[in-house]
Amino acid sequence: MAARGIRTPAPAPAGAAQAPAPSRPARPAPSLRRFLARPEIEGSVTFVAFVLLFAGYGIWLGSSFLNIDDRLLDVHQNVPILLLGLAVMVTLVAGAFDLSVASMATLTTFLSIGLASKDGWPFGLVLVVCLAVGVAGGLINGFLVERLGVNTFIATLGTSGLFVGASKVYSSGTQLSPLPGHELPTWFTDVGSFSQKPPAAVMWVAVALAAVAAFAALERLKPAGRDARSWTVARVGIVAVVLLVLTVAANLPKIVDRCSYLVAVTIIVGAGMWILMRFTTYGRYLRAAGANRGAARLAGVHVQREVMKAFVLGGVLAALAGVLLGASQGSAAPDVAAGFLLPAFAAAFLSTVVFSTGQFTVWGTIIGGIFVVWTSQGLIIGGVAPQWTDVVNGVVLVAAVALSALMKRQKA
Amino acid sequence: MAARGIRTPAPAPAGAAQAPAPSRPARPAPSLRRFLARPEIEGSVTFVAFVLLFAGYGIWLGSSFLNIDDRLLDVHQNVPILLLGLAVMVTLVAGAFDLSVASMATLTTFLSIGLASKDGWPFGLVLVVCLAVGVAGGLINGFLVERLGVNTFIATLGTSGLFVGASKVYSSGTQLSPLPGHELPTWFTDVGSFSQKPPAAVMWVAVALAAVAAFAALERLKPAGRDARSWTVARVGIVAVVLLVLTVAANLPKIVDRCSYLVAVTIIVGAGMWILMRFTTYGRYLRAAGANRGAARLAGVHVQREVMKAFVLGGVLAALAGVLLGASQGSAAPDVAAGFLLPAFAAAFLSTVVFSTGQFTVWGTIIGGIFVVWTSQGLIIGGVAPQWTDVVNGVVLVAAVALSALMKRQKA
Amino acid sequence: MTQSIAPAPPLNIRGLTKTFGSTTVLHGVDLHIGPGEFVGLMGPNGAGKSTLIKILDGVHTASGGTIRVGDETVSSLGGRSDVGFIHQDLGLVESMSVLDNLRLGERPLRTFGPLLDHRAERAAALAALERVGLTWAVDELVAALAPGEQALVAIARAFGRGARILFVDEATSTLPVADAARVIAALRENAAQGATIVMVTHKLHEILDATHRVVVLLDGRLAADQVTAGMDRAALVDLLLQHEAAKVERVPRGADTTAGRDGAAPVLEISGAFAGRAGPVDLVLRRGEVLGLTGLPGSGLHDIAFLAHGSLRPARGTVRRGDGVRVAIVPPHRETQGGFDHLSVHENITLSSLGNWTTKLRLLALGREKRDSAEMVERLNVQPPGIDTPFGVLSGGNKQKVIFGRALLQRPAVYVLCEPTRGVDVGTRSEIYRLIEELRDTDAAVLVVTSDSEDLFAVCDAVAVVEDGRLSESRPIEHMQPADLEVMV
Amino acid sequence: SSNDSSSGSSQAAAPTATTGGTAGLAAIKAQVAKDKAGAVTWPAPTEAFDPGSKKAMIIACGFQAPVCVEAAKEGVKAVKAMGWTTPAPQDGQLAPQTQSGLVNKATQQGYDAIVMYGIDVNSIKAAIDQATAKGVAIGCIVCNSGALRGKVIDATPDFEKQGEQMARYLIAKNDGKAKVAAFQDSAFPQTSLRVSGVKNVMSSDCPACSLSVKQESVAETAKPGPPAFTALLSATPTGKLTDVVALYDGIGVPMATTLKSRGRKDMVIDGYDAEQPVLQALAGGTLPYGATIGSPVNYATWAAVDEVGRKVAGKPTWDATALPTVLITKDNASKYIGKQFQPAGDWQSTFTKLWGKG
Ligand SMILES: Nc1ncnc2c1ncn2[C@@H]1O[C@H](COP(=O)(O)OP(=O)(O)OP(=O)(O)O)[C@@H](O)[C@H]1O
Ligand SMILES: Nc1ncnc2c1ncn2[C@@H]1O[C@H](COP(=O)(O)OP(=O)(O)OP(=O)(O)O)[C@@H](O)[C@H]1O
Ligand SMILES: [Mg+2]
Ligand SMILES: [Mg+2]
Repeated sequence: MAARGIRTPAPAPAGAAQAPAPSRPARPAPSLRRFLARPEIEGSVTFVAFVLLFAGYGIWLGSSFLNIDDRLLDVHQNVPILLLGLAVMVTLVAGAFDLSVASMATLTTFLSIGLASKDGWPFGLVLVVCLAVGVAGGLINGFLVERLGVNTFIATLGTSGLFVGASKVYSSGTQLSPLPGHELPTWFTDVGSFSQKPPAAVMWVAVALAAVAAFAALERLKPAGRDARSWTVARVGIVAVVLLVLTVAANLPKIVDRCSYLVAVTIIVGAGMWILMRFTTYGRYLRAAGANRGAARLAGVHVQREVMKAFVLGGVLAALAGVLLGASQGSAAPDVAAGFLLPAFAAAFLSTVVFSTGQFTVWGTIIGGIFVVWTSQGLIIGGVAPQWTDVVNGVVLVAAVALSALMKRQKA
Repeated sequence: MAARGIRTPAPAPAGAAQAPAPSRPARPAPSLRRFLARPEIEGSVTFVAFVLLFAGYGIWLGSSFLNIDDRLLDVHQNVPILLLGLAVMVTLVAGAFDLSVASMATLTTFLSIGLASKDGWPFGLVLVVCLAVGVAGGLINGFLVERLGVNTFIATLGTSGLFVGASKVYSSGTQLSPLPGHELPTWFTDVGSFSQKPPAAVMWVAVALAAVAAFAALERLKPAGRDARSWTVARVGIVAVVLLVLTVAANLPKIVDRCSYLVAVTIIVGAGMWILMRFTTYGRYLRAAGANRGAARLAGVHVQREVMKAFVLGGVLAALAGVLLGASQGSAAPDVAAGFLLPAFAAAFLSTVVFSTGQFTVWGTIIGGIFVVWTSQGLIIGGVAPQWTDVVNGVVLVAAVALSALMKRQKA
Repeated sequence: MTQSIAPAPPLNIRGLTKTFGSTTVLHGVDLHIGPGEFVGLMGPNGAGKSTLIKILDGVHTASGGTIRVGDETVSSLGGRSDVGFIHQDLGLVESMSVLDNLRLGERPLRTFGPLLDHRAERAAALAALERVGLTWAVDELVAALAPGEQALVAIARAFGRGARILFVDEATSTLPVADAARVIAALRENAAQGATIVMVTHKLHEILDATHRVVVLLDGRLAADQVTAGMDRAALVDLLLQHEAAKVERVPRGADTTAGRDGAAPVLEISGAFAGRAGPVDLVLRRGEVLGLTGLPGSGLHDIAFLAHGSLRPARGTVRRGDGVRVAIVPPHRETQGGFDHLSVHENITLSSLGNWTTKLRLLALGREKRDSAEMVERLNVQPPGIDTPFGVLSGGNKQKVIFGRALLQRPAVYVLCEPTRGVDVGTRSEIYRLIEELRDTDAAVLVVTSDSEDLFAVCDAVAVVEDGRLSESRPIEHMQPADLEVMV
Repeated sequence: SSNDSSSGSSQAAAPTATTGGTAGLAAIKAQVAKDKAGAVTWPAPTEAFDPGSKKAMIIACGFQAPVCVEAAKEGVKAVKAMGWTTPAPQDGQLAPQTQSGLVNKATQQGYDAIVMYGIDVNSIKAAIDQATAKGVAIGCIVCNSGALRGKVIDATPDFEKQGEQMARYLIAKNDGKAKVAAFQDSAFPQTSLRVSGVKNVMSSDCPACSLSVKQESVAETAKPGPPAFTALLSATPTGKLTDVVALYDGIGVPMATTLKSRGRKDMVIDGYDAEQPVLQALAGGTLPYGATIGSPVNYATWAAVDEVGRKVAGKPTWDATALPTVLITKDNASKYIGKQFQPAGDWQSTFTKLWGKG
């Protein structure tokens, strides 16, 4: 039974009651049609819709939109939102949600700036303290929700006030910027700066890993008739062609060259999360707990413990987002991350339609978050009057997602 | 299986799978203990906790907190939030949710001010147009979510952008205040003013109806042993005593005397919603659809239609909230209601623990919303530094709710 | 399927008591189960069977009594690798693959660090699935499997973990005959290899076919404990009904029923309809007729039921209902499609017929509504009888009664009853048969969609079989023998 | 009231030798009349220079706030008048994250200058540091750049002086017996500067006055009331206050609405920034509003553009950090409806001539 809403986002509510199962094709259909009907392909309609939108922007705005540096800068600046999206996603996968992540990020922004400059702590220690604060926050949330059974909304709204309040108490309600003589360590501000780039080798390793991962992921798409060996060869071919196209059409080497530390951190965190979700028992337990709590319990999953861990992981990711926000801002303004909450949730929910059919995914969250930013950025570059951007953004978001919903209905 | 989160808020996640239930006494227990174990009584722990908090405030702050005019002013000013809470509650009951209500309120705030002053329309027409806009917004949401099957979060986030964008397009992005010579009709600003009071008779009718409703509601609390006739007498007694206590201790006549139009509107809307939810087939259908969509469909409930109606009702309530906001502000600032979204959701979710055990209720939403306001208001009056109010508010909210969760665990 | 199972330790339950609030559900149950025994656990709805098993699993904590495995005293058997549990809802996560489900809660097989070894996991899963003959399904989503296959996955999972004692709570009640037979066969096979099995069921033949011993619970007390060998159906029924008034018997029907109903006007006509997996479907239902539909899982049997009810629209063809004809349904999967756990029994039972209690002001007359639901609850003997009880706490069979009551309150012209006796006790079963007879007498048309052949013979005038979505001609029940159906199904 | 001390300081300071007592009151009243009339001397540059053809980005605090939009539009005019190019103004969305992103973008895209309006540069320090390190000239209109002043060229009134103007008005209006509560939000330095201006004058010039300082967080001001003000009302018996000074007019209006709605006639609201609804309310007497302080935003905008032009051209800059402001009450409000406080005559051409574009 497909439930909607925050809990399980599989969209088709109407058919839910009477159509229990995706039917396996009984008679052999033409291989291509069969391929197109696969959920992986169906799940990419929204992705394709966005790509077409950006192509449209490209035609309209030319190089002022299709500009690697500018678009990477957009990504760079939105890294805290993307990480918050991941923080939100973890708890959503577990069937809960967490409204306190943005406040946690605000808190660690203050802590990282304050401890490093005002209190002059060495930076490693600051980082450890911030992440520990993230762990503590996650434990509080997990304890309230899982052990005490407090309504998730109230609990995380309450702790959200607690965290943001703590940041204000720490700074006496003012903004914090390093005083002269108490500058932040340069490597910290460098990490937050777009002009400082990590060694290209790091990024190339990431590309190589992505290629390998894509190769591995493609295994699932094996056409039924194909034998394993020939599909392996085909997969190598596909990955190579994609890399080639990216290199020629999108100037992959330049992209790799221009990635900032924050972007690299996002990719690394994303990869870690992806591995956690797909290749460890924890990811499996979490998905089971989110999909059917009772069944997971009966199957021997320690649901409470796993969901608490999800809150902790969310807290740590939010704390990291806050530290990176501090690094890129160089100072902390009151409630600085408050505005990131809805975009972070939007990114996580977009992941259920970008690259997926109803599941929350790591890469979908990151890419969904980036797409939202680019969509509105294109409007701004195009000089659309500011009062119209909200309207257009809303329509684009809904339309891109409605497409995939329509696709699904068509099939049903 | 109790799902948590936005979909079904039954709070006890841990026990949910195995211990669903309040049990009925098989062997006669002492009448009082049995009475206290009833869910209605159990559900009021949070309520009592808040009342004790306010009593504490009263001791601490004396008449600067325990002041009918000032506390009614708080309620008066938060009427838009309370109505948004009801708007949110309707869709939550139906198992969905609606993030666009605050934007809808912003839109109708602009429309009501703009159409009445800038465009000089007669006021009845303005009101009708605003409510029609609410209907239209609800229909869009309902269509996207129910007919197209777009993920609820994305759909209502998108329309939220659409509505707030429309308000900006209408006002070219600036604030709207009536220009000299195009003043708002006085009866409109009077409605929004705290110093204008509706005829006391209206309020006394409301009190009388409340007494009757309380009398009716008390029937459910009938102790098992009691026969119907004697319980009727007892109910009359209870209501009379409560009225007497209210009159003596809380100066009921003064409260009634000082209620503003907005407060009266809230009471009337609340009563209407309560009747709708409890005494009509629609309320029953909506709760069934929210509790188990598939089962409701098979039981003959037109789930899509009923949930769409919930979105429409939510839209209308949000539109009304916006108009009243306009009346009390006398002007419209960009995104004026944006900050009301979380408090509205908090009020709705509080209703699952105030006066209730896991169900969203109308009066719980209104009272929960008021309690939240009073809680922070007391802190501010007490001169708690603003950076501490967030912390204390968060702790109070969580603690009050955790109490009722704890109570429930204790029993299980 | 040749692995043999190391003999299980004996299981000793003494004085097991359970109270919920002030309700006592189990009153000091004593039970000894030896290694390699196959025990059937029976008893009316709400007797406490599921509660007993949930205590053993650690879902509930006993209020009193001891549980001993071998020489060890334990508070529950949950979490032990040598004990497996399969509950009424199988405990599978439908949106995950069979492989994922088999690995849930297992010691992880890893390559390095925390990374999982997919090859090893697959191999282990295949080994477990082999025991129940389901190796082909390893990568399928559980949701895509037939219910019987899902039960087999649950069994495979239990034994795959090295279970030597297995508790099965009504795993077959939702299964069609053939699937149920597969599950019973798999269980019997494992018992033969040394596993201890305790199975809750309401199906008499399963007890007679498979078990060594039958234990009967009545009102939370042990009422009987006998060896099955040599027992026949009648003896078992006697055992079950020793405290009950009702007797299962075919309600005798006048010979003229057939003649009468052919003349009546059709209230429901389906012609050339396709929907879901069903089609083409041609079917005519008249007043005063009880038509049985049966078929294999995946045959589209229930799709036809939904088609007749109107909750599924035909992709092609037509479904015609007579003027003002209302159709009520008892859905096949009561746990998911039936009721509303957090709403009260009263709200559950009246939901479909709220129009009956609407006043001129379009408000509900709550008093009248409650009185009528209390009456229905009493008539169906729902236990416990309080109409403000949340639906979720009812035992499986009592939930079924409430859902049945909801259909009755609608007073429709057509009843679509899917698996009407699934999971109900023997006494209630005959009560339900009596009710269906009554419906026929009040000139309603009844479509009984069932995989239980007893339903067909007990109440149906005619039976049609669904095969691959196609509906056969209906044949009068008088002309059929159980063997006929077994051939068809 | 007894609770004041916990959130602020309540004081009635000793008179100073020069302007204390009733003799001082007359002097203050005279000064108030001047404050209402508007300044006579305007700081202005005198050296001509060649701005060349460069490009500048204009970043407004946030398009939610109408003043930000207006200032941004004026900025475009000024930049174009200087012969530079500029794209459409950028929306800072009142969010430091967005604002620093825009500064980074300008830096990255090789802009020569950035002109900002109403942005707290200290909350986007990293972006400012990077931009100035790359040689981008940054001007800020109506800002107090605090520790970053110098890196950022401010063209602004002096916030503390605004507070002093307000204090003199309050003393004069209440005949030396002003009982004032003033709000500040430590997160926004200009609000604290205004309050300290009020405090300075009151403690030196008005022995019989009282001032209590109240903390309020700007984020909270979006809530109905706003809560800090309704709490103040609750805790203040009738007659204990004559005036409440809001953080700025944007919050003053809802406060005045609440006051009116509550039916309290014992006090009025005062504010800063001369926003249109306040001017209308003052002129029409529709709200219990006392006074507001108007700033020459347009003039400051042209000054900021001129200064970044000089900086880019390598010329010395001038001091525009204490531009004059005007006290606006019901007497002179209608004069400013739809107009700004600014020098008389065609002052724009003074600038364009210096830029060689006259
Ligand atoms: N959590 C609970 N709280 C209160 N009562 C409960 C709870 N769980 C079960 N009960 C009650 O305990 C009794 C026994 O239920 P149980 O599920 O064990 O019956 P059962 O023998 O399995 O019946 P069935 O054959 O219908 O499945 C029922 O009356 C039920 O309402
Ligand atoms: N073509 C198919 N491919 C794979 N699985 C199928 C197919 N057809 C049916 N099934 C499986 O068979 C099961 C039963 O299908 P269907 O609902 O039509 O049968 P039913 O007789 O109505 O039984 P029930 O409703 O109890 O499942 C479904 O769960 C479905 O997953
Ligand atoms: Mg049971
Ligand atoms: Mg079916």
